[in-house]
Amino acid sequence: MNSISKYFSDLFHGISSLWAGMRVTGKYFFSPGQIVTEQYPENRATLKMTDRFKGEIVMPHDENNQHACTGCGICEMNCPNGSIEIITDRVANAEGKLERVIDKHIYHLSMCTFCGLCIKTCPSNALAYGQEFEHAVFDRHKLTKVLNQPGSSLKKEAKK
Amino acid sequence: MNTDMSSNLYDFSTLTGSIHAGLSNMMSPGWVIFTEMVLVGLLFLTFFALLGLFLVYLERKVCAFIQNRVGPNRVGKWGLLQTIADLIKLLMKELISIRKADHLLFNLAPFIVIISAFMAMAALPFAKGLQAVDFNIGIFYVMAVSSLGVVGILLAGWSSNSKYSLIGAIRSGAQIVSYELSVGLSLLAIVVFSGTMQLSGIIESQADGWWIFKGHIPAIISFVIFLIASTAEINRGPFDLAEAESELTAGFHTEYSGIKFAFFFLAEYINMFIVAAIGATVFLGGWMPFHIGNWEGFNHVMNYIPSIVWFFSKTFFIILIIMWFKWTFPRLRIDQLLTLEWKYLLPISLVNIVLIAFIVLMHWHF
Amino acid sequence: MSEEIIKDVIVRENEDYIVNMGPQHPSTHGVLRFEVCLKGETVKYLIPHIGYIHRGIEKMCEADTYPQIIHLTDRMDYLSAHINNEAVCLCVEEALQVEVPERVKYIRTILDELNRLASHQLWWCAFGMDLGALTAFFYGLRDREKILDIFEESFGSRLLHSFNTPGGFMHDVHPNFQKRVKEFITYFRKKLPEYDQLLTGNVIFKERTKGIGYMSRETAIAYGITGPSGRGSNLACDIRKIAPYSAYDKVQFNEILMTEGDTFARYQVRVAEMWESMKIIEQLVDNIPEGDYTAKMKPIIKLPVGEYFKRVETARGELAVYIVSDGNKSPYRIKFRSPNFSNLFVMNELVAGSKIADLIAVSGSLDLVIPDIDR
Amino acid sequence: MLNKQELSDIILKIVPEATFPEGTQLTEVIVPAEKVLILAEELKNQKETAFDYLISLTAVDFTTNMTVVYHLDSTKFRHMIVLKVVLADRENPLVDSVTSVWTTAEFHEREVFDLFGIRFNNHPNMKRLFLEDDYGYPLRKDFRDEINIIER
Repeated sequence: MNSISKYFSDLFHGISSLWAGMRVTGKYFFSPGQIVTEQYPENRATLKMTDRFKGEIVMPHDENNQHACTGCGICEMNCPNGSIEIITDRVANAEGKLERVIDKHIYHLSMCTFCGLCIKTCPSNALAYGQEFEHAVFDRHKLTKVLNQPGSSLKKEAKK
Repeated sequence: MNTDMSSNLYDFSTLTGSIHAGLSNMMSPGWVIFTEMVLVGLLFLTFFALLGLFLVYLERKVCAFIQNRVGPNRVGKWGLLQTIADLIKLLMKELISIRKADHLLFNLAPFIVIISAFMAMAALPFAKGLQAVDFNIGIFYVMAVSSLGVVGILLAGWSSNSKYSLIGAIRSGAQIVSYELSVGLSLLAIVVFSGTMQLSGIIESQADGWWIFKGHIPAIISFVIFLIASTAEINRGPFDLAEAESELTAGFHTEYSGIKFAFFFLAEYINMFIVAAIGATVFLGGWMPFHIGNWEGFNHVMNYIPSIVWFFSKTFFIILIIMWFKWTFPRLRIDQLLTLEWKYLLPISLVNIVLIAFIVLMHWHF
Repeated sequence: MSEEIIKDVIVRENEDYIVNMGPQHPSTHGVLRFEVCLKGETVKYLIPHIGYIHRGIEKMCEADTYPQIIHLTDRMDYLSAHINNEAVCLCVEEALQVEVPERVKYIRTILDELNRLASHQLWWCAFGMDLGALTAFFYGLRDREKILDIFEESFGSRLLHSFNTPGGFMHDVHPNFQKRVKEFITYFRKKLPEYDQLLTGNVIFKERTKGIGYMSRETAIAYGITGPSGRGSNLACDIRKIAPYSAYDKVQFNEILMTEGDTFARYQVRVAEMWESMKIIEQLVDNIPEGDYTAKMKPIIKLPVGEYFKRVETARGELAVYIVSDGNKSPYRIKFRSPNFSNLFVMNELVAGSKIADLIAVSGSLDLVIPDIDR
Repeated sequence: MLNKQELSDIILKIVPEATFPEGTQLTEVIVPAEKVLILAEELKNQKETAFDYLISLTAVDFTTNMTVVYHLDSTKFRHMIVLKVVLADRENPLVDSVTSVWTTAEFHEREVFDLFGIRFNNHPNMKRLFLEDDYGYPLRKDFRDEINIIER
């Protein structure tokens, strides 16, 4: 007798537990609430990444096409993957003294792991994160970028 | 029997009768039968393809809503053309031939699966007077034919020369052999009630109320058993052990690609439709409108809804329930699956049959 | 036991039905291969094969400075990236005897627990998917997304945020951090009971997990099982209790212990740990002290000659960092004792004699992360 | 929970040759290679030590010697000890396997063999774990791989 009552109570508990699960899914079927799916290419216009988003590494330039990079090479030294290469040049300044200026700040996006050490260790705060994240290209050489814009120069106040 | 005028309002037999008369005028009786067979075949093929595509779309949308997603929404309005795009993609894909596979059986298996699904459709009454063949053993025929599909699944698993496929096929065999019993017994319950195996006869017997309401609790029990067992028979979640993508990658159709895979995929959904249609016909009155005893006014109003609408709304109701199962429950293990059948469903349905026979003998049903 | 395996490897009987599960299999959660010998549906024995994504992180670390190591540890157990980072930082800080600010300790603890929550959520949904409950997968991911959003706002990345650095953090957390964490906790307290309704109570789920993959306490100790998998076998192995680090000594929480030792017990431990994590976060989030986000560190970190050892509790068990320093700016030898490495090899013990479906359930309940095994 | 003095007393009773370096973070003991299995068994089985949990087993290449390092913990007392075995023969280092004491050692030892080439006596399955059979032993300090490793 006991085993028969156990048989039926098992059956009843089983069905009620199944019904509990079906209630949850049924609830979402009729009132899904917030749909979390991002409608990605359509919402491009409104999609705003947070300001700390690590999309890529950029060198901010001001309106006079000037940046803060002195070409000291600390970022190159700190990069664990060798994704930064710095080519410097020596140019005579106003007083006629030879001075180190940056020629090319080469950044290999394909090798970067976004550890953030270059940005943290930069003594003149010349680097920053960019919010751009659509980096897909057909040729990986396109992922090698030159961060300083052509014809740019060092900011005056950064030179101490 | 309710012989209200309005119940003949949407009778398809007038349409089919006039086609038959028109053809008879033009050609000899032999050719008439041949032409009608070709016509019906073409009609079913079209319906088959469209239905399969729509059911795939429906499943994707239903599961998306259950899972807080939007589902397909890129191709066409609300993604309606998504499955057509998928079909075109599957048609264009390469048919990979496997070394050391049994090529004849490998290529034959998808056809067996899809033909068995196709054949079962012949006996389904879609609306009043819209039924290809009205066998006097309609239920028996549908059950027999729809379980032929397992032969295709076994062949597919065995001939693929893949270990996952073989395990999937063996699972599927064990599963269908055992669940066939429960499906049969639960349908037998209504056969006992109505006294006929002819599908049209079963529908006619529900003119004053569906069996699920007329048959007291035993009818409801056999409806529930039918739902569970038929879900298992068509290899759908939570009984999708033959495919079990987290265990056997894709089970019996692991090695299939392109349109051959699409055949398996389509057959799964068509089988779901067939099972739901049988359930709707036997338990929920098929195309018979919702009638309550002798409430003449109410019954009259219900008769104005076309019979084909009744049939499809009931069928899709059952399909939605089956989908709801799939997207809620975890999968069973093979031994638990067999335990459920042999320890729970089979004894219950046997006792149920005895109860129903008793009810019928005492004339307790309405 | 292991001798039996070898015998089987060498003398394979003819009727042995060997199935290679993986390296590309939906349920091995990565490039892991199980060589499974079947007899019908029953598993006779199982041999795990690893090394498909062995990247030699320990070798790479020998050429890197200490701050540079941090971003490699992210990539071991990517689901508890922050805790891995913290392990190296704590080891370096202990070696240098640097006292980090209270603010750093509090935030580290909160982030640890958020990371643990996110990891357990992902485990929960993947476990549901292993057992065939696909809807569970999306519910878990939906809630995990909220944590990742908090991470993204503060650190700029969602999964591998190399946010820790020896001495503290790269930068301060976002001003919204406290508010958003509190919002998340109230949100998730409502959603977690749904998890129970959908899976925990479900009769099919219970049948699939109860009594499956039994691991005794002795087996757990012998195989070095740690984390929730060990606690499911009544092994008190929570490093947060044994050797509290960061702010764990300032909070009240329970170490969840289950005596059953089966798959369901491991499941229950993890679900209960989600509640405990929320409790810890709630105790800390309102009391984050103001202050510096990093201790004063030298620009080039050189560890004194010696050997240093530090254990932390990741979402999967005990992660130990063992650094041998020769006084240079990079470690002479660094060893990561990863929890999954030990947890993996108990698989054969747990599944021999059970069904294929149980194999999937057990490997899901151990919560394996393959990059952590291979390193 | 035993302190360093008590531990060293117990260990010296088992292995009189054991030495205890000073000024280490954890209690350390250096034993000769042939005594490690005996010591391991005793440390695990003695009631007052009960080191039943092997946290990690690893090795360090000190260029002059190979050192196998065992980190032990007790699930009962939660005291820790570091066991060290110095192997002077760098070319063919050999040490007794402790698999019979802690099952988890089987796989840690295979890892050490894979990365350092240290062989373990009586190990049930001394095969490489991650790497190919003909690959070198990468964590040895004299390992060079011109193709895959770029020196900075």
